[in-house]
Amino acid sequence: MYFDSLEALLAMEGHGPYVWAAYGITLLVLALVLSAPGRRRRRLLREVRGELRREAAHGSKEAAHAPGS
Amino acid sequence: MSGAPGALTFAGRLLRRQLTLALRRPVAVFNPLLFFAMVVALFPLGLGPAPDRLADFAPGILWIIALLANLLSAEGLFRSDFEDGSLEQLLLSPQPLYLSVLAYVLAHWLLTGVLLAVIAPLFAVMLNLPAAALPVLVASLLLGSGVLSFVGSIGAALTVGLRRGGMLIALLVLPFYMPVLIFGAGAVEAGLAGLPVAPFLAILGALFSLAAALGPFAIGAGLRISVDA
Amino acid sequence: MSGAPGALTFAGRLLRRQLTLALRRPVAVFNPLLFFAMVVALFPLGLGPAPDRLADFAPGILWIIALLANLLSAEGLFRSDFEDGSLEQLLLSPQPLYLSVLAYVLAHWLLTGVLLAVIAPLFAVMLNLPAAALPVLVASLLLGSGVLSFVGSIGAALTVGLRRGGMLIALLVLPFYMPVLIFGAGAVEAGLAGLPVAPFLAILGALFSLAAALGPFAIGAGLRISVDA
Amino acid sequence: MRAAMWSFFHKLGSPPWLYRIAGSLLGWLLPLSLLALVTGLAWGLLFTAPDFRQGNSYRIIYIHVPAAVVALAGYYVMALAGAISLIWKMKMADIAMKATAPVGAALTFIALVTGAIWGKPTWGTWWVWDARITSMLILLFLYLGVIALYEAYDNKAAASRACAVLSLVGTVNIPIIYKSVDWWYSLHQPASIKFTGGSSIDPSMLYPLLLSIIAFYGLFSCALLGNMRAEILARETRTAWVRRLAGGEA
Amino acid sequence: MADVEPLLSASGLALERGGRQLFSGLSVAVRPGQLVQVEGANGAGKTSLLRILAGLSRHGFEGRVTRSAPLLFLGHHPAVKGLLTPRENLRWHPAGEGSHDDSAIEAALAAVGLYGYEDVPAHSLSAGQHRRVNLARLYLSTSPLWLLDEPFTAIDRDGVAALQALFVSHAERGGAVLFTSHQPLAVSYRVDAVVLGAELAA
Amino acid sequence: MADVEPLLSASGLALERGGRQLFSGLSVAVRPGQLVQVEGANGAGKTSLLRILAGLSRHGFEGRVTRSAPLLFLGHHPAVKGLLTPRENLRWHPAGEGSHDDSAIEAALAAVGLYGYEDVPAHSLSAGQHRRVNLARLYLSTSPLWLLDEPFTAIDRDGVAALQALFVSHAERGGAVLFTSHQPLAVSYRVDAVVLGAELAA
Ligand code: HEM
Ligand SMILES: Nc1ncnc2c1ncn2[C@@H]1O[C@H](COP(=O)(O)OP(=O)(O)OP(=O)(O)O)[C@@H](O)[C@H]1O
Ligand SMILES: Nc1ncnc2c1ncn2[C@@H]1O[C@H](COP(=O)(O)OP(=O)(O)OP(=O)(O)O)[C@@H](O)[C@H]1O
Ligand SMILES: [Mg+2]
Ligand SMILES: [Mg+2]
Repeated sequence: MYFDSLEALLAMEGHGPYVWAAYGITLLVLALVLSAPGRRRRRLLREVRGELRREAAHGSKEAAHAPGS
Repeated sequence: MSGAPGALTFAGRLLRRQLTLALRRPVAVFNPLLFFAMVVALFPLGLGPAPDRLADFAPGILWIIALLANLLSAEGLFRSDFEDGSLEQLLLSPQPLYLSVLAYVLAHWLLTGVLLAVIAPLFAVMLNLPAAALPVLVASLLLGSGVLSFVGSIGAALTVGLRRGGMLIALLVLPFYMPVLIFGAGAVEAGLAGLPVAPFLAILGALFSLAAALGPFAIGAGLRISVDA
Repeated sequence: MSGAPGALTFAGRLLRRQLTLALRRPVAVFNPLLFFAMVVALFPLGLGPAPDRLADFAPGILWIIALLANLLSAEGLFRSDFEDGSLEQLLLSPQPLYLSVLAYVLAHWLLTGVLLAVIAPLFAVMLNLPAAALPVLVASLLLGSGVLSFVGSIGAALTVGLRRGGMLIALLVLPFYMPVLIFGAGAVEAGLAGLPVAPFLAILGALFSLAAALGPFAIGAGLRISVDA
Repeated sequence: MRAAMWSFFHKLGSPPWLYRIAGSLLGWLLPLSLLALVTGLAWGLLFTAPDFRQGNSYRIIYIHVPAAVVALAGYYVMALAGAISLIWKMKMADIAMKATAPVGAALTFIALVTGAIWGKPTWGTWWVWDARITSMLILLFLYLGVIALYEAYDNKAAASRACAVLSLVGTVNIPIIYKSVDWWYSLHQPASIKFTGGSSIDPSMLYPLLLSIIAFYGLFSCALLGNMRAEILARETRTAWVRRLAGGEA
Repeated sequence: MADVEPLLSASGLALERGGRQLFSGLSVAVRPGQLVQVEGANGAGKTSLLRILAGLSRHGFEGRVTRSAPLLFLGHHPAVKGLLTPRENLRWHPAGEGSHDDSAIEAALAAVGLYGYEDVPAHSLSAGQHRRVNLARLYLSTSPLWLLDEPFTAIDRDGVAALQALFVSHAERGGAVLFTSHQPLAVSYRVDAVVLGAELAA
Repeated sequence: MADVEPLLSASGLALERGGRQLFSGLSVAVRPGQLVQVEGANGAGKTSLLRILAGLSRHGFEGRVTRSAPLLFLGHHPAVKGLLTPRENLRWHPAGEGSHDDSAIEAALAAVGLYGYEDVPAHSLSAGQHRRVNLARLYLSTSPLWLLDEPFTAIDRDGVAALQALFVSHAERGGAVLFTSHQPLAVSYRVDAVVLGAELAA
């Protein structure tokens, strides 16, 4: 460990705000990029499930006739 | 059957229509911003990257880009409406043309001038413009681009019926854009030099009021001429 | 019934068609020039009129304007043909698409690049560029604008089917314009500084050959995609 | 042997298979990459000595440089996928291309933002038009151009073909852009600023940096696989296997 | 019927275009309850006449036009934006005429056979569906006077029949329709004709 | 006739658009001497089918299309430039098909009733005249196979009759015409029909 204390680590001799901001933004963007596909996948599956439920409820006749968006 | 909408309601609907047409896709909001960013990047590539030189030119560069962006988008303001018959419908409408035209211009201003003014500070920093000049830059762009939108719309209205109007609007309109450019870039330079900027902004404000009061009449007349040609 | 024309004859006819369409209105020829002139006039207004400063930046400024003029006119290269069905006809034609596309690009180059190159010296003088640099300016604009026309046409082909193409083509194409800007403005600067300009022109020439060899394929592919979208 | 290879290619064209394989790949690649990232960053942040010239701000290097390196590689991945999809009409290549663009753009963005933050304490300015930085900015434009083009098309099959053409044009152009920007900068480089001195990096800094680069490659691949999985689902919502999947994964 | 005040009347109309006299001394009066078909070969001047009557052309012709009622005009161009959905096209229609109610718009779209297409972008509609969006304005209209330039273009047989029935019911409610078409109306209602270009043929 | 080699044949065509199955399992064969009318309500998929058969749509549908003869295609859009004259429009037509001879062009323009309009800019023509410029290409064509999307749009009665006569004479010379139209042909020649959307109605 290079730093003696937590304060020293946070301050980094005055460069702390820059370093931590850079790391913060990076981790945030990485988290967004990594989580986006999962979120999209779950949303898609939810939509398909909803469609399945609708079809089960109404039968598939209407679905065939309704033009999609 | 409920009757026709009131004049203000109708103008509001036209505004929504114009904004929706422009922003139908989410990426459409970012495209103008990216366009500005790229054109900003052209200047260091063409003029050289020296920071002090760029900072010197930043007010002029940003203002010239704003002006070009305005000009280019003004050109198409009425074109598709002319071609698909929407413009005839607007002119036949029982609603007051002044307000309708105002809605068109307002949409144009929001989508070019205001947007550019809001993100201009980012590009200003990339061109090394000192932070002290940023508020003046934003204020002058906001006011000035309003004037540009009105003037540009007059040009668009007069040229929309011409099959090869393309750059003709530039000829009509650029002479009128020049005062705005001079006062706009002048305001920022004054801000940079620590001189008072209020007179510049006051002049821009006066131009803006004048354009808003008289512009729509000229635009309306131009549209009538174009549709009847 | 005499049969269909030969491939070269046909490409020649397309070229005449494009040129005639552009020149049908006399003002259309002068418009890009006037646009160029007016934008040149904007720079002293925006940047301040000190002659030595302007001369320093003249190569960059002229090249940036040429680039923007090219971009703007490229946008509409295939648009009206797409909208009125001419493009489908072109794609269904038994004639080789490579040559047809070449005719379009050539027409565009003649009407923007070549024209601008020819009159650029006038504006260069207005910006106090020393006379010694004028031949390089013209040569670099001639070659470079050819590359721009090819690259711009690729962007136009890919976006012509999009209802809101407006700024998108700029996003696609400007990054590819940048090397041309760098070498073009660089050539003129080298000329100003008395350095050899042949390497720059050679690079621009190489880019031009590359663009002419590969560009039409990309343009053709883009057009097929746009018509089939 | 040939039969095995053929069946591999055949499977590569099968969406449910790819969906499953990508899922199980992710299952071990993601933890490993995250571990590498945490180790590399912690090492760099906590255990290395500061640079003698820049002090502690140099610690940004452990995210700045990996992001830049991977972002650049990403463009070639995208263009390669585009070429494959255009020439061999392989659906999966098409999906890979579409999946790469946002990840590459995000990494480019990270490189630029961390660089800007680094520049303030180091050079006293957020931004300079240095060759590397300018090229990276152009790379961001290239990525965003592909994304914007894709989004602008309604017909997503056509969108993929258009993006493939664009990224191919881009591959021809990227070397030209880089050379030209390098040359431009060396022509104009102001005498007062010198950034590109071949900084010889101390091994104590190099190891965490290498680890971090590996981690970024890993995370890039994870995001890519994840995006591909989502895209496969989006394109196959009407098929039986997706419906079964949706029913099962309640 | 001639004693009812006309919604639109024009007299002494004369127009020359491209060196050809399209019509001269033409008088038109449209009264409530009337269906008027403007006929004539291609290039006879039908569209030119309609634009004069609508007030879109104000110069370059002779004669007087008097209009005493609000007007709905549908020209050759459908004024439908491809980027907007049919619903938005009607809600934000620049003519600012007629009802802009959402439920009324839905009913009008259903009446022109676009049920289920309310919210797809209009550019993904077929040619006929595209024109039907425009025709839906007839169901929303509050104007007694309709001027329609080739309303049946690109419309299929059922659509044409429905439209003709709408004309009749509009006329029966005291409205009036002046329209151009190359095909005769198949309705059991009196249709007056204005024939252009007859002098030329004679 | 079924033993003659078809100029165009397609089998197993299936197309889905906007979530609707427009057609499936559709087979079409066009042989020399045939007139084929594609029928169907607005939005049934006629235009989509024609674009697939012409080769303009190459993706997004199922089935195979084989064409063994040069083709002339006229779509919804007339491909006529307003800034050019009718003569120039034909001489420099981007399809590069058929005769581009000046005397042949004059004859073709006369045949579609545009005698005297050869040298006025096309934007000053009426809607029907504008479309007639495009139809003049039929008189210049050297292709045996014609695919025409609503060729009668905006054309007056005499014009439609002349066009139908042209179809018959083209078929009699060994050509073939596949066209869409909402109105039945009034000719004494066998017209085959391809009806779209029937399955849906059933
Ligand atoms: C806003 C933009 C950027 C700024 C302000 C910035 C700033 C910096 C600074 C201050 C350093 C330390 C230099 C030194 O050691 O003296 C650095 C290093 C580095 N930067 Fe950036 N950077 C930016 C963008 C980029 C980009 C886009 C790339 C990638 C192409 C990049 C690649 C590197 C590399 C590889 C190093 C470390 C190796 C070296 O020092 O040569 N930077 N950057
Ligand atoms: N770009 C598109 N995206 C989605 N759906 C489309 C697109 N183009 C057409 N469609 C849909 O395909 C269907 C068929 O359209 P098509 O133009 O082939 O019909 P058509 O039979 O020619 O009709 P019309 O008689 O009105 O010309 C329509 O329901 C339409 O909504
Ligand atoms: N802008 C113009 N300049 C010169 N002449 C014109 C112009 N517009 C139309 N014309 C001429 O006026 C005549 C009438 O045109 P108009 O559009 O009124 O005919 P129309 O009866 O509507 O024909 P169609 O049935 O083809 O629609 C045509 O001969 C046309 O050439
Ligand atoms: Mg007409
Ligand atoms: Mg159709």
